[in-house]
Amino acid sequence: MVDDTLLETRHLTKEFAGFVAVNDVSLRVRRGTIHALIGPNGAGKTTVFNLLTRFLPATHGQILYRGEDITHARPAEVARRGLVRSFQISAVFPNLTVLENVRVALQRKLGTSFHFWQSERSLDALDERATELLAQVDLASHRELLAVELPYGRKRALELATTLALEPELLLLDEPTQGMGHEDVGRVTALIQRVARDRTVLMVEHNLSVVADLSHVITVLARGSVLAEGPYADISRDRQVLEAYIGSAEPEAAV
Amino acid sequence: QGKGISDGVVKLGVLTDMTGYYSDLAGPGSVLAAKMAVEDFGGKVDGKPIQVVSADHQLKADVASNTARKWIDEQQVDALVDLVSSSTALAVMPIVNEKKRIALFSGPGTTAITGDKCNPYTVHYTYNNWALANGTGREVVEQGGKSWFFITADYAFGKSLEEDTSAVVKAAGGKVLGSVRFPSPGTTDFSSYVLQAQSSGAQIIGLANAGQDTVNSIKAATEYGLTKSQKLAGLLIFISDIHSLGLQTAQGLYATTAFYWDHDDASRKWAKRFQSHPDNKKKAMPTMVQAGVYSSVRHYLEAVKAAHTDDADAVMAKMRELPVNDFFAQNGRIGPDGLHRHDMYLVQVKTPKESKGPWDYYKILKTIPASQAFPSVEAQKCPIAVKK
Amino acid sequence: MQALFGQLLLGLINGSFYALLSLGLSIIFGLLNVVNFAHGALYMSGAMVAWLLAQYLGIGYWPALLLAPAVVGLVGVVIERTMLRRLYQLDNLYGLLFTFGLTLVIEGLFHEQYGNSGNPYPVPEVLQGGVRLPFMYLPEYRAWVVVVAMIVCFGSWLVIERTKLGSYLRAGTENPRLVQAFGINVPLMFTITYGFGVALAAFAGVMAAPIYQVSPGMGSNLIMVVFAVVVIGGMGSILGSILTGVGLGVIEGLTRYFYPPASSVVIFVIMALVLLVRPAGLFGRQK
Amino acid sequence: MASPLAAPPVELLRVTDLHAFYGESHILHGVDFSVNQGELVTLLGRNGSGRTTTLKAILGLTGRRTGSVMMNGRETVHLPTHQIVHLGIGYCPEERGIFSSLSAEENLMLLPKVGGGGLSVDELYAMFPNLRERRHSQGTRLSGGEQQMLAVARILRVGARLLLLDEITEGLAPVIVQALGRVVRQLKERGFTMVLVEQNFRFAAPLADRHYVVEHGRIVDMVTQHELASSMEKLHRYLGV
Amino acid sequence: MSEALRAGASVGWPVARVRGAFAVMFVAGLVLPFFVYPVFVMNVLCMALFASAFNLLLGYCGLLSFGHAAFLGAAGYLCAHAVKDWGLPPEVGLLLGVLLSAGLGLVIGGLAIRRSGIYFAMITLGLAQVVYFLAVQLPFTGGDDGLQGVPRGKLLGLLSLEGRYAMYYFVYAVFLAGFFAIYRAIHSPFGHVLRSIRENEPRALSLGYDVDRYKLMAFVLSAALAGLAGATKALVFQSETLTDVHWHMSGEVVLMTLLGGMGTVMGPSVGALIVLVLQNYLSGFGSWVTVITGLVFVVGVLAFRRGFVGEAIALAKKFPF
Ligand SMILES: Nc1ncnc2c1ncn2[C@@H]1O[C@H](COP(=O)(O)OP(=O)(O)OP(=O)(O)O)[C@@H](O)[C@H]1O
Ligand SMILES: Nc1ncnc2c1ncn2[C@@H]1O[C@H](COP(=O)(O)OP(=O)(O)OP(=O)(O)O)[C@@H](O)[C@H]1O
Ligand SMILES: [Mg+2]
Ligand SMILES: [Mg+2]
Repeated sequence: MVDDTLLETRHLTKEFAGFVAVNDVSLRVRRGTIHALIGPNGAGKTTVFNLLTRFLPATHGQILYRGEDITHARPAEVARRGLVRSFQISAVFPNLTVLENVRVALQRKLGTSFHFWQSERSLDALDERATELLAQVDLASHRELLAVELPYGRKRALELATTLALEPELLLLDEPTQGMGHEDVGRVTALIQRVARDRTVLMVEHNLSVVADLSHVITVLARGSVLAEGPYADISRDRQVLEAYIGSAEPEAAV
Repeated sequence: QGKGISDGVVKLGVLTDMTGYYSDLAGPGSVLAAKMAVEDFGGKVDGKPIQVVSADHQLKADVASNTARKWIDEQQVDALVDLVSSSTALAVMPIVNEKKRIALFSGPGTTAITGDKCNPYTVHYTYNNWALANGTGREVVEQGGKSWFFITADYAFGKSLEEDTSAVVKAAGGKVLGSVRFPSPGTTDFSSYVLQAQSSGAQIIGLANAGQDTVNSIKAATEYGLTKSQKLAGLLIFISDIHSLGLQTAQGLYATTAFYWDHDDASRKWAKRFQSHPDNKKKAMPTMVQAGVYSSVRHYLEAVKAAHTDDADAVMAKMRELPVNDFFAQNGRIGPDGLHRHDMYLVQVKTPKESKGPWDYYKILKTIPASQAFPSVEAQKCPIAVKK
Repeated sequence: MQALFGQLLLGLINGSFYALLSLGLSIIFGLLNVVNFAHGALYMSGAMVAWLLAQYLGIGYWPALLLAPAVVGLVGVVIERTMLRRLYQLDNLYGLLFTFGLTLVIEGLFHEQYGNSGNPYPVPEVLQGGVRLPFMYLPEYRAWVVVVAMIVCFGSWLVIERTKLGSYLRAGTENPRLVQAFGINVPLMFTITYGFGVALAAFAGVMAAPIYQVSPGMGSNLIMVVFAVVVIGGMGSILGSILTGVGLGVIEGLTRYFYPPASSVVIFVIMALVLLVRPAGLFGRQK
Repeated sequence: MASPLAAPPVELLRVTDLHAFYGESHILHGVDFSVNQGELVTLLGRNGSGRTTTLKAILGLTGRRTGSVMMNGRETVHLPTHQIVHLGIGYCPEERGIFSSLSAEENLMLLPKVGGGGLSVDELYAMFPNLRERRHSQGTRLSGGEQQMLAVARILRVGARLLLLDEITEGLAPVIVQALGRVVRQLKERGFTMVLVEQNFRFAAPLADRHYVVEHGRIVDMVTQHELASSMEKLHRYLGV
Repeated sequence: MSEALRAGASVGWPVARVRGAFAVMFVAGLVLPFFVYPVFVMNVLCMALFASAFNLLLGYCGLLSFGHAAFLGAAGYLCAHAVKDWGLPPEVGLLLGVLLSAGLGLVIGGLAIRRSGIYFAMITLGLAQVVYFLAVQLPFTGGDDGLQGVPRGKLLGLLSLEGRYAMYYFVYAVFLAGFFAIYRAIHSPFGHVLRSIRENEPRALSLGYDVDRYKLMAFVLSAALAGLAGATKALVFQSETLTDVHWHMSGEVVLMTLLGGMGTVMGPSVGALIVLVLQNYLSGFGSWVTVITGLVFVVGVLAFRRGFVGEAIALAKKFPF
């Protein structure tokens, strides 16, 4: 069968004013897997995300997506190719309603986004799909609320729904469960599992139990470079990883 | 319009700068002057009441033309008064021409008003750039100020003032070494231009600017010791400028003016009334513009009275026919080009010692007879005047 | 060539004056995030107050140099306490609009009272006369302006940058509630800052009184230029606006010499260019 | 309590019938709880239950608030925020509140002292090595976790006696979380009093003397350290696990 | 722009009522010239269009342009010049004006769009000052005197616009066209993208929207419509002067928009009305005009920040009727 690598980075490196945040990272994300990127704080995970989505230019190195070189593509273009991210700190459109938030994402596929002469009623067609997506994260009941008024955890859920609206082929999730209460964590974990069936996911997560439950492959970053890679079972026993990241304690099972 | 006073009232619209640079030399003072003229005239002409309205044109041509239109269309204003600053004056001229109303200009200076842009309904009453140029320019050259350099405000008024003066200077056998044009409004610091004037080595520095610009340039000139080696000739100086400069700074300055309150009994009498009038908050003496407004309104009303109508053509005819004789002008005449030709005065600013008190600012060096003070009708390139 | 030196020196003089003016604006701009459009009007007030002191109380230049800023500064404090402080948390658009309205009120009132043709204000005796340099005649008063401007500028810069005050203010503008939650009396701090910035404007006004026409309109021409200075220098960077002020003064001076008509626009061209190349201005820190 | 042998506990913070609003919306409906000298209590609850708001209300950071907040015997609801804090309170906000216009170190040094016995800068850098490494970089350029560390470190410096900590383990790597656990324990030994808002119950459980459960802007239950084992059931229900 | 935007985002009236309101205003516009001095009303219409165009940028993209006078004036000058000196018919004059400001918009916008907030404002200001400078220096603009005595000519060579009512209804038509163009743009798929960009730019980017392109598009639209207003104004007053290119005008449009309520459809027009009425009916009072106008802004900012319409909407939300 053909090489099933969806995303590949070669010697990816990012320096900030002499400080090397990401150092010669070569990743391979295989189609249909959930790939977790973990590592101590400041290891360079978010920066890697920023490089992949072209929010930051790489100092050197190469990014291949579906075998095509996207190292110099524009951010919006990367997104349109189906490589979509969520943010570490929740990113919603605060003064749009929950529904509108999702609709903005759906709207792009209509291809009418530059049509300033067309009526907005042409967008109502999207409401159904939008509500569906909201239902997936239990926000359907809040669809008329302004996004600002949601508590933190809910905002993250909304962001996830918006991201899914793009039906991305590769989903980049930066700490999807951060700041969520347990019930939300459970729900989001389940959700990710569900959407991952027909997608590939690359995620950063500090909540080990979530990582344990979800991920097929784990790459551990430390000080910008890859420390270890493999399935959870191995990683959680790797001595280096233990001291650099997991620490003495066992992985935390959800309370 | 038929004969008689249209719509039973004679309405005068004083359109002037109420808030800008010229609001002290015209502005509320011009309104007051117009009102005084009406009062003195008895408030009625041909048994019909006389009204005065006023507005601020903010020195903006468009505001001026809008207000003029509105007044004429909406309130049947019969005559527009003052219009300080050339651009606002030029802006209303097409309107009065189209709508057959009368414009009595006192504030503006550009010779175009009675020159190539002239029309049959406009009276240019108090002064024009040619008169200033001629008065100050020629006199100074004759006193030996042969080489000139100009500090010019870079807009219509300034440029035309510079051109006219250069012509006079050359005609009188002087020469112009150059000039520098500064953006106006928008220039506060003139030291750079003063320095250029200094290094030009000219004997006379002509200030082809007005109001705040004049004041600031004179301040800078004295400060940088220009006045030690060279002489300043203010081409458009109002008594209000002297007041704000103070004699210490202004002394020795030459100027040409159409009116000085301390000229004779008549002028003193009127000026004192003006100064002590309750509406004159700042208790300032009248400037030549304000005096001109009074006189022009007065003359207009006389003409209406004589013509028994406010019909523009008839009134203009009368205004041309009747001579002006009051504290402002002796035997002044309005020509076919609309220019009011009357005597002008060449004055010099007194030294602090010479001055006996507030507002005692000018020495009258000489009276320039009307015939010399203003350009002849022929010299003006006014089409309608030549036809006649 | 001779003349060129002269123009350079003049540029420097005006520049230092711009620096003094933009200093206050920059402090308010950068630290309170308020686009203080009223700065020009307050500068004018400084000059007018000085003139009033002389006119009605016979108080001369030297006392006025302290009194006028004190008076105007006090007015500033009142404005801040009663009105301005409600706008900190909003987009600085509102601050701009508010202070613009304030400008109209202040200028209008002075105009109503004292007219527009301005008033004389003599150069203090000790500073009359001047020195003859090889290429030009330098009035002592202008020299004095340069010296004082420089002292005041760098003085305030040291106070703000070298003490913790600077970081308090910067943090305070980002998130006042939180800074207050760390035990700092933010409101008081802001009041003082605004008062100080305003006093600086008035101070510049007194400095200007003897050389420019003292009239209600005297500030409105300057304000835009001073804005440009602050923006080019980098909002909030006090050193930035000081240096930029001087630099632009010189550039403007040269323009006046080579192509006067452009002297009123050159600064804005530079501003546009600088912002295109360096988004946060020459010395501004990027957010 | 901190130790069963200790003399009768001295009350440091008492909150009674505290109501708080954000503009129109009424968020806290009469919160009552108290914290003793040297004690560590947590506020547990679901998202949006009002724990953050409670902390904010104590400091007067919400909109209008009514009720009573006694800080060691002194009524504070009428005081302006900065004065309340000088009674010896340190606050670590949920959203971290790192200042982008200051460097990491400036952020760290920003806060004025509000009491004696704070940790020294060296101690803090020893505790959070990343911070020393990144100290000159702009505050908000730090990684999410680094910002979190900075937010905690900065209030340990000022020598506050009461620490209000909102979601301090948020987005931190397990190692750091454990380190933080040790720090909190140390602080307790040094006699600091702490109110901890935590999602990470596993982190909070072993540290806390008492747990308050917040629901819809009210305290609905309280569980002490030694009741913990017995009342897991109940807690899970509250937290919807 | 937090505060302001909330006002902007909350134009949540039922369509029917919005329609009703518009209908009433439409009729009002038809009969107004019989009660109020037409030239004044025309001026209001032009400025209302100008402000609405500006609001498209400020209210819906969160971009504060401080150089919009450049578009108003440039179009005005070209239109006036074309009609007066080239003898072109008015509609062509308008068209040329619009094209010019659209082009200018492309240039200025293209440069400025990469910055945001006060920096964006300052770049636009700077470039607009250059346009002003050109207006002063270029030979055909008549410098300080401006262009006077511009003929209104015959529309499409048929209908003479010299009569006061003919001109009025022409201007009214232009205004309606421009206004509804803006209204539609705001309530179009494009408008929705703009709002999301204004709300959270990086997020919009990550959703695959080329943020800068959308902003630039909005900028050009706004510039072109501002140009339409300017060209029309020139025909109305039969003159064009520096006033229209001066930064005061750029400031004035900000004031109008905020006074009326930024991010609301009607706000800018209402703001324009308020400001012009103030200027018009106070113009007898000398310096007091300045003071009063100033006070209006001060009070407006302190007490009615959402602007006239914004506050009205807020009220309507509170006490639905
Ligand atoms: N724009 C920047 N300028 C300078 N340094 C930066 C910048 N962005 C990130 N860094 C540094 O690069 C390192 C990696 O940052 P990054 O945000 O990728 O960490 P991370 O792995 O996401 O950590 P966390 O799990 O805490 O989010 C950090 O030390 C951070 O300080
Ligand atoms: N600025 C605000 N304006 C209006 N409502 C708010 C604001 N901040 C919070 N709320 C509302 O107050 C309620 C309590 O919020 P709070 O942040 O205290 O919850 P929490 O218990 O801290 O949960 P978490 O922090 O885990 O989301 C929530 O319903 C939230 O929607
Ligand atoms: Mg991260
Ligand atoms: Mg919280």
